[in-house]
Amino acid sequence: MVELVPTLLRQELERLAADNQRIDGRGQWDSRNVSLEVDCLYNAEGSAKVVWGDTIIYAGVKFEIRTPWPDRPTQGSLMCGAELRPVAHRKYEPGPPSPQSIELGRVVDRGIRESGCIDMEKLCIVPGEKVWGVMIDIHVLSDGGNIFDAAGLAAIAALRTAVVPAERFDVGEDHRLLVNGSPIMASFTRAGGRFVYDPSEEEELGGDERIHITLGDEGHLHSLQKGLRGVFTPSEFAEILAVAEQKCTELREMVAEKEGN
Amino acid sequence: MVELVPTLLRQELERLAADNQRIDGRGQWDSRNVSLEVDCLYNAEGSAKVVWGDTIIYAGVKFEIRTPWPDRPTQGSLMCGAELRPVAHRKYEPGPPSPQSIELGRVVDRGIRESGCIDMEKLCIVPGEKVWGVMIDIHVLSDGGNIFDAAGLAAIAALRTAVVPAERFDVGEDHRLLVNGSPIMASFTRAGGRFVYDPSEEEELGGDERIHITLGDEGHLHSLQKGLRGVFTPSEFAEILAVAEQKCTELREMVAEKEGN
Amino acid sequence: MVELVPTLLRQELERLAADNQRIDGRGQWDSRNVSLEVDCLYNAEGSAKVVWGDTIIYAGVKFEIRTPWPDRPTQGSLMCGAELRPVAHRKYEPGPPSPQSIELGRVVDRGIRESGCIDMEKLCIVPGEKVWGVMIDIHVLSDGGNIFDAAGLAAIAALRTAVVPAERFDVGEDHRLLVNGSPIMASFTRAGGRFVYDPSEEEELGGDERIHITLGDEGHLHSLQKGLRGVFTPSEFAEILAVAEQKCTELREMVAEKEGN
Amino acid sequence: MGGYGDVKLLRDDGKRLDGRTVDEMRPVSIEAGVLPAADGSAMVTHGLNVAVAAVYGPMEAHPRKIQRQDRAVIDVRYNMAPFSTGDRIRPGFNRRSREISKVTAEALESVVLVERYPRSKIRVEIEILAAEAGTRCVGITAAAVALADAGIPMRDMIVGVASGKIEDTVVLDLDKAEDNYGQADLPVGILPNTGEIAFLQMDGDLSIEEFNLAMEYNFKAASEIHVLMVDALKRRYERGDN
Amino acid sequence: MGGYGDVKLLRDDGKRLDGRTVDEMRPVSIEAGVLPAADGSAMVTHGLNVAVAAVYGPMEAHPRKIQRQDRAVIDVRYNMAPFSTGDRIRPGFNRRSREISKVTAEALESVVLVERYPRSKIRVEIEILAAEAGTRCVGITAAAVALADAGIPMRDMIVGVASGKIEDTVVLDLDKAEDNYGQADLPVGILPNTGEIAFLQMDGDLSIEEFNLAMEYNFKAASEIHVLMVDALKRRYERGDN
Amino acid sequence: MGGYGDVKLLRDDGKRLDGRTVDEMRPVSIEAGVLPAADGSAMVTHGLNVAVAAVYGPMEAHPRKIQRQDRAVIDVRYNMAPFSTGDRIRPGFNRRSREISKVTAEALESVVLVERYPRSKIRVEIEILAAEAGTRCVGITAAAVALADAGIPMRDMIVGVASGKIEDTVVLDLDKAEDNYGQADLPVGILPNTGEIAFLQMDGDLSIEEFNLAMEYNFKAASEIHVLMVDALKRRYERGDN
Repeated sequence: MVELVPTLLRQELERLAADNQRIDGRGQWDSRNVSLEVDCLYNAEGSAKVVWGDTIIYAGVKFEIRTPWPDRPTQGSLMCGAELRPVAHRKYEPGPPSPQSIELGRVVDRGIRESGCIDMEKLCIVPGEKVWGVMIDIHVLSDGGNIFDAAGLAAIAALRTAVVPAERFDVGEDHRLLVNGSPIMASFTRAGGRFVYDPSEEEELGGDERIHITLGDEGHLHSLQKGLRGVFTPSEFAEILAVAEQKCTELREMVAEKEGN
Repeated sequence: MVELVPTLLRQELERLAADNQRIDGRGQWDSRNVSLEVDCLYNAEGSAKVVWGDTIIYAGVKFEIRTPWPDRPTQGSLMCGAELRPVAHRKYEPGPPSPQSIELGRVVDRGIRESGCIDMEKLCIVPGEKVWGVMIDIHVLSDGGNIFDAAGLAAIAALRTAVVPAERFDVGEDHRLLVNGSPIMASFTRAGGRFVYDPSEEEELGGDERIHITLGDEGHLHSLQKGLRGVFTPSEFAEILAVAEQKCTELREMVAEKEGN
Repeated sequence: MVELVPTLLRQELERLAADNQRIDGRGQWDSRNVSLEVDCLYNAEGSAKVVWGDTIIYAGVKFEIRTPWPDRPTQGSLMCGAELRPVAHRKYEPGPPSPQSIELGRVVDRGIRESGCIDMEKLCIVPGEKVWGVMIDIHVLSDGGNIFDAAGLAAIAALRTAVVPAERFDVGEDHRLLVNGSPIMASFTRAGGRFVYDPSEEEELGGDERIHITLGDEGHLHSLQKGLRGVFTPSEFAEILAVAEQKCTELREMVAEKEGN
Repeated sequence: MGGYGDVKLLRDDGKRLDGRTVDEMRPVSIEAGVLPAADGSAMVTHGLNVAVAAVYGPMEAHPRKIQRQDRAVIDVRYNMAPFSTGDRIRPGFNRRSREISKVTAEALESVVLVERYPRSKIRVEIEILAAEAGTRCVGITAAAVALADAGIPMRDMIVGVASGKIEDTVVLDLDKAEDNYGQADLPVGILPNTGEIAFLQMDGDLSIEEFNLAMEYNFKAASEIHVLMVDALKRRYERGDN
Repeated sequence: MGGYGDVKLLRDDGKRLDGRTVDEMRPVSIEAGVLPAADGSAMVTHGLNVAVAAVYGPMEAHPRKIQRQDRAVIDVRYNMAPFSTGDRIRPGFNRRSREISKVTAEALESVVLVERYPRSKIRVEIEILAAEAGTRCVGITAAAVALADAGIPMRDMIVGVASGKIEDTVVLDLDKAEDNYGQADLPVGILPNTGEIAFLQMDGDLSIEEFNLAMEYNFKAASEIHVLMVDALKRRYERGDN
Repeated sequence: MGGYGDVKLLRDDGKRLDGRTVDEMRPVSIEAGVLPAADGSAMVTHGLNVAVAAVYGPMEAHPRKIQRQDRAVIDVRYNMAPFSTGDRIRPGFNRRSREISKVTAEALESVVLVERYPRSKIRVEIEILAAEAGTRCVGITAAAVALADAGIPMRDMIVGVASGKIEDTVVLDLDKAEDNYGQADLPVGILPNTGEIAFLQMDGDLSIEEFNLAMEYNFKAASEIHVLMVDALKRRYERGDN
């Protein structure tokens, strides 16, 4: 990718940071507007649309019936993938999955998987023969910054409102997918030398490393990821972790509201 | 593909069209010479070679035994593919199938499939267990223009002379493949502003859009495809459709002659 | 690959050849130092490390249980692959397997397979149901010239010291893989106009065609391969074949020593 | 076309299973300017189909070898989201989507004033989020609106519509069941002002009379959808930049 | 080599199953200039094998990094048509065809006067339409005739031939059954005038004496095929341009 | 993390199955300059893990579009050899190795003085020959030593270490069984002199207190491994060029 170093943007972000300001007027730990819509797509057994500032992401859940792995005969499976297709931004090119899209999918996947919110044993239909495979696909339509948090939010909301299509597969009655808890991601980018929450597109372009934190309902860490060039200190991490706890709680409530039960 | 716009060629085609002439002396709806040979390749269960002007195309039919799809336990399957390999012209490059070769294969496939000339039920060996898969491969050796019609002709001729190798697979005696009818394609390119039948390589290079029409024995439409840049009017289409009816009938007789029974 | 023709190197190799000398002081049929280590990697069921001059190559053997081919229900299978990954030299690029790496793997594979040293019938566990698949992977870590001979040596040494992991797969007790004989490869490159044994990196860079000869315990030919641009006469071949016989015998003894039984 | 004779698709009153008459479209709604990151965009809902199109450019065409000296190339990617169909689709192009991308690009090149932008490229991304038969046509309509939203000059709009045949009857705008069990499908791309055709495919079985009737339905539907396209763009201009 | 001991390949009269003697080739026929679109071409029928070769160039070598400052590169693609074998082959390169393409290119570079065309590329396309053992050799023969037909200067022709071993007997030119159940195969590319070797592969089991006899047969066969190659080119020149 | 509750990983004496205490590393040995063809290289054995790293460059970055005007790019390939694991791995990149390669490259770009080499590329090849849990960390350590061996200037070394949780107990440096049946894994890349962090991943379940203890163990281990890294480089310089 051609990426001219945005020197002027960097300088501007530093100037703003020195005044404790951000380029779009937000405070250091403020979020942009977030809206969440669920059950919005025909054919997906669970779906969610997140509009987060200028970022728009859909997530869709599909089910299949699989033969379980021989060493785990009573366990279903979960798969989460993401595509950063050229629709989402001028900078994305067609071709095989980029490292960026692989990282996005795997970080969201780990947050959900490691939180234990999907009990793989509950996905068993006939031990050793038939289990459910749950597949979440994240489709980024517009990248306006902080796609990780938006993708994580869309994924858990689509999962929590998904209906297992048992009737279509002749294995019982349709029922809500059982999801225990809502792992939520909070992401921080170093912009102007300090970390900010929910980076905008410009802060990502003129910033340095990112840290993605996924927290479960109890405030436990389930996934961490540091991306891009840059280093940080343990005390910086402690500070953003405290912010993440608050942000994740707020977003978890937003998901709960949409479930309508 | 580097494609210098052949401005001079375009002007020449326009000049000729104004005089109702073509670059190789043909009339607007005239075909080049076509020769058809069948049963010409060891190892193919059906084969045909078409020499159509400077275009040379082979088609070969192979059979395999497959498990039928669960929702169609008594149906076999048909697959038609085409390769525009670098052997066929200086302009073709190695690599994964180009959109051009995919289009060629799919348009020929649709013409055959949608005409219903292969009864999928007749390809059943043991319901739910074994059915025949019929695979037609189109191999373009020399692209001298109008490869679509030559490919379609080779494909149906190879199919109509194919022998199902039942003995080799231990499922009965070898027998002729049952083919009900001969769908035939007729293609038109806009050259010099008007449509001509059976475009030569130069007419394709200096021309605009193409229309591919596949007609069945009763004169019904089974496949249409418009390719390349350009628009046409309904009355232009009505005119070429009338020409197509006559051309397809002539070529259908050529196929019947080769079957020798 | 950008490959500036090393004109000066060519001239130097010709000058040296005229004096019957080599660039590193060896005689025409001399080998560089070769060391062989076996059973050196956790997780590989057989492994060998060859240091041959500046060339370093590992080979590892893995086993899997497969369903045999229907027409060979009592035969297991053997597969030998090689990767010339970018780790091994500045000149290797990432991407799908290059023709160079495919050739390396296939030439080593043919030498082993055609010598008959692995009896495929002995790899049968349950006829028609379960057979062993033996997979040898050659991993070139440093290409200092003559990777073919080093790869062939590592492969046969890894095979001859491999233990079939029957217990892990619940099909009996672990046991040494049965290997009848040690096919060994000897390679020659035309450098300075004449053939030399065991070409160094510089002799390969400034040389012409290569000939790879694999000989079995009885001195029979099991695999031949001529690579790169150049021609040779039957009498030249007779001369290097005589050298190959001696070199293969020496290396075969080195393998036998490492087996420790 | 599946063409199974044993599935009833027309009711005794001559209407279709969802109550439509033979020449009645599914409901269509169109919104322009829906994606902040794109230069132009549109979302079209047609029955239960949802298609989104984004336009980027004109921009420099690279690699060089795709450049045309005298005009812009239009680079179309038609893609079905993994969750857009009954069974999940594995991500990545397949033969069907490559063919649709090719002929859609050629149709759009027939209406965009590509001569205005020599050596450049216009990217058109069509994403099908939900599929209920007829997605290639819905994608063409969305692409046309997105091109207009991006301010790309065109000689006319292009409207994607389809007719087909079920139970030996020509009908407008096949839905999922009609597509699965019907006898023919005729998707076209119509220039609403000139009445010309820039996109044409067909499969199944149609006599020439049936073809003519199906085209008549298609022209009628194109006029109706064209009104909605113009309306969506008006609303977009009134809303202003995002 | 399969090397199954239980298949009889030699008759009691010492002849082979198809009646050939041990040092007898299958029938060969060669035609030059068979593909109108190519700069040079040839079709070789060898037993039931059918190989077609097309030559394009010399042309500019791109991408740049494949260029050689002092000579042309020869870009060979050996490909088996999907219908050329008993079981259909999936289109696309596989490891076997990549290896054959590599060593065939290197063999042809050994005879073509590549120094005459620095920085350029000569494309050689070898298509196997029907395979009955020995296709790599038939392809080399076809490529050599196609290069000559294209007017590419060569220091000598190159002829692809093979001998092998069946039932412990060295024989010339294995057919399908002999290849499947035989004990060794020795395909070579011979320069008929100089007697040099530009292509060499071998697999199976051969003592040095057997190897020498197999090579003797190969040289004999190369002379015979060379006559047919020259004859095909003569007929081509008499026929004139197509 | 597998997180199966029924596998016992701590003995009654509080030690781990292999006898280590909770904050004890597996044995580590490091050698620099092991690959003659590379500009810099290292082999690290960590428990039963074996990782080799090669460095090539700085060299011209091509294709052009990967160049950065103001600095070098670091191109990392983390690869597991087919025979490095229990079941053979098919050669070629997979999603896991692509992700690890990406974040490892970003971590190394954080310590290498990339500003010194604008428009250039430094290739770092990490090959895992034997895997026994924690390979990404072992690879980072090997890469850092190889970079130093290649004479590439760095603002600090970087050490790959990991802690985790088994049976609700935080432990340093999970081995294979602990990784398979444990509850959390926290691999980090630590700058031993500045105490900063350039690499961070984590999965499983950790309370914030557990996270802090795991990080404490990691910093302790990084100091120990750093001593071995410096020692390996000293021995390498004493040995001289190969």
